[in-house]
Amino acid sequence: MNRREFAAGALLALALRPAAGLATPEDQAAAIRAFTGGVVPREGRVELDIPPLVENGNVVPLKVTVASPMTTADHVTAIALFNEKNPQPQVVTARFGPRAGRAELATHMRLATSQFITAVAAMSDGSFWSTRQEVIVTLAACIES
Amino acid sequence: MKWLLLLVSVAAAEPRSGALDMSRELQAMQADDSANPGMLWVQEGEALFHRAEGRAQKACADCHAGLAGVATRYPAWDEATAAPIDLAGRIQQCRAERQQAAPLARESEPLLALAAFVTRQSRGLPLAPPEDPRLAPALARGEALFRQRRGQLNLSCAQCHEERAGLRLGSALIPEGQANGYPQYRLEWQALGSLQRRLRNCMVGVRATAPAFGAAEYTEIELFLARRGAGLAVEAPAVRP
Amino acid sequence: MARVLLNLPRSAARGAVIEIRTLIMHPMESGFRPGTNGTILPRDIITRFTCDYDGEVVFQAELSSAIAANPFISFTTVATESGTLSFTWEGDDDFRQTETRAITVT
Amino acid sequence: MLSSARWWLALALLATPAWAEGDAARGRAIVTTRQKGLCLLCHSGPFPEERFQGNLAPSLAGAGRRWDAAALRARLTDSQGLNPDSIMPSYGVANSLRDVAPAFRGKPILTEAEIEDVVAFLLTLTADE
Repeated sequence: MNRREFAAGALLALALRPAAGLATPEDQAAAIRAFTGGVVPREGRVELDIPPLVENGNVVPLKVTVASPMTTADHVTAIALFNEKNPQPQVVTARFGPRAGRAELATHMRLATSQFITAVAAMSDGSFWSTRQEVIVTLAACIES
Repeated sequence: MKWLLLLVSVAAAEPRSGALDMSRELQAMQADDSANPGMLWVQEGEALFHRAEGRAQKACADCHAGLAGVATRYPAWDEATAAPIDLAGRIQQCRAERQQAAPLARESEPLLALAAFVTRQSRGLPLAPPEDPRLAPALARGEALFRQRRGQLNLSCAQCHEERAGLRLGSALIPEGQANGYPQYRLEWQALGSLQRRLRNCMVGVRATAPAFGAAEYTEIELFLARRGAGLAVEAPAVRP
Repeated sequence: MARVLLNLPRSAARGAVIEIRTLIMHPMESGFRPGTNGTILPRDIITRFTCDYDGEVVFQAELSSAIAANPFISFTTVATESGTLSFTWEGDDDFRQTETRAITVT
Repeated sequence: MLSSARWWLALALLATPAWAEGDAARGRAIVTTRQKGLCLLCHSGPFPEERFQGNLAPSLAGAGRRWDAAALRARLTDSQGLNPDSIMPSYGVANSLRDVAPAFRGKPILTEAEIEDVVAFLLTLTADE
């Protein structure tokens, strides 16, 4: 991994930053429609464990768990995670089969700013389920470069 | 006045690890070796530690077996240079003299990895800086540097990390600035970094000039921080925001 | 080769659900961040992670720029037979790395 | 100890009557930005849209009732000239600082005109929280 360049003249405070434009809640909704093929997911069955308040949006731990027997006849086929205000609405899409045993996914994501995160599960019966959580990203006071 | 009362209530007697003021989730990330990204460097350091290097074709492991506790005793007095030396400096020195290998730069990935691997072996042990009288002048200089106002914002380390630890700078809780987690995975960096890098961060933050990595001033401040945090358990590789 | 940390049991009872935790060292340069000279740094991310169990895909994830540097991915699989689990990360600039681990199922 | 030059500066600031009129709207922008004014890193104030305000220093609410323009100007320009132990930067002072990074050397944090903008804004903060 390359070492990050040290830039002189850093400020005590800078807002969290992507230079390019951010996605919008509409972008998130469109990305979810693309994932579900236009079906509106139902509330429930999906649990999204993500801290409500994060000290730094660069690394935000999260875990998605879906209630499913994970049998050949009845299992989760995919879990997708969407954000509202990062540069792009997609976060991760994980594909599952019955051999996963449990419908669980944990990862570390980035959050450009405070926003709602939505987790959507696709089931083998063609149904979609979802949940969402608000995450507040505090502004870092001391950043490098 | 509310804010004055806060100032009084944060005066700390025992050193307090910054980990205690992190969210539950970041504490869990630090504690879980399978999720703590700093462990990637520890693993790399282990491989480097066992690799024969330099004209001497010696590995660190050829001379050093158990390293538990070693990192708690740095910075230490270095006879050869008659000056204090920190752990990364000692690794650099060992590499040059015993392995006769090409130098590793400060903050280079291999040096961070080796320091992380060595320091990891002291995890949970208390910082126990040496009571060496020869260190006293450098220790005093380190404390003076800690208390020296500097930069366009004209702030000293002590004004935030001693006098106002526990208060909030914007949303960020000001930690005591303890040294027990380094090298540490700072989320802001998205990488592992040394205490010197963190010190440099603060200097740049108050819009001051920062000495080059490896400068004596850093070792002096490190010496003071080790003394000030004596007894705190080593957490390296710590995770911090 | 990027450094990889894999955490999974070496052995498991047949039918047990095992947890697999993976970390790989990668900057996940988002493609949205300006470099020191002000121009946007080109995207360099891992785009796909796949876990095969004796050649059959048991888990796959498509990653975006919103995944943190040094990606952490954790998931589960059923211990079916003694065999080999292989983990492959693929990404920009033809990044591709595979690690394997044997598992004994009793 | 205050240098005598800073003491005279502080006195002069309190005494000098003629200043260009500041712009309160620009002043508000300076106070709330975390890149330039940095005020909300330490102070809180009546800024409902600003989520994360510091608690190192008193609230700015009511500042316009507690102090007049001259007093605000003096505090902003050289807080440490009035109280050497203050951690509030002397926004109008560029010399007498130590080890300033090259990009900021010889420059005050805010210009005189920017300080006037902030003074004009703080004078509008007459209500308590």
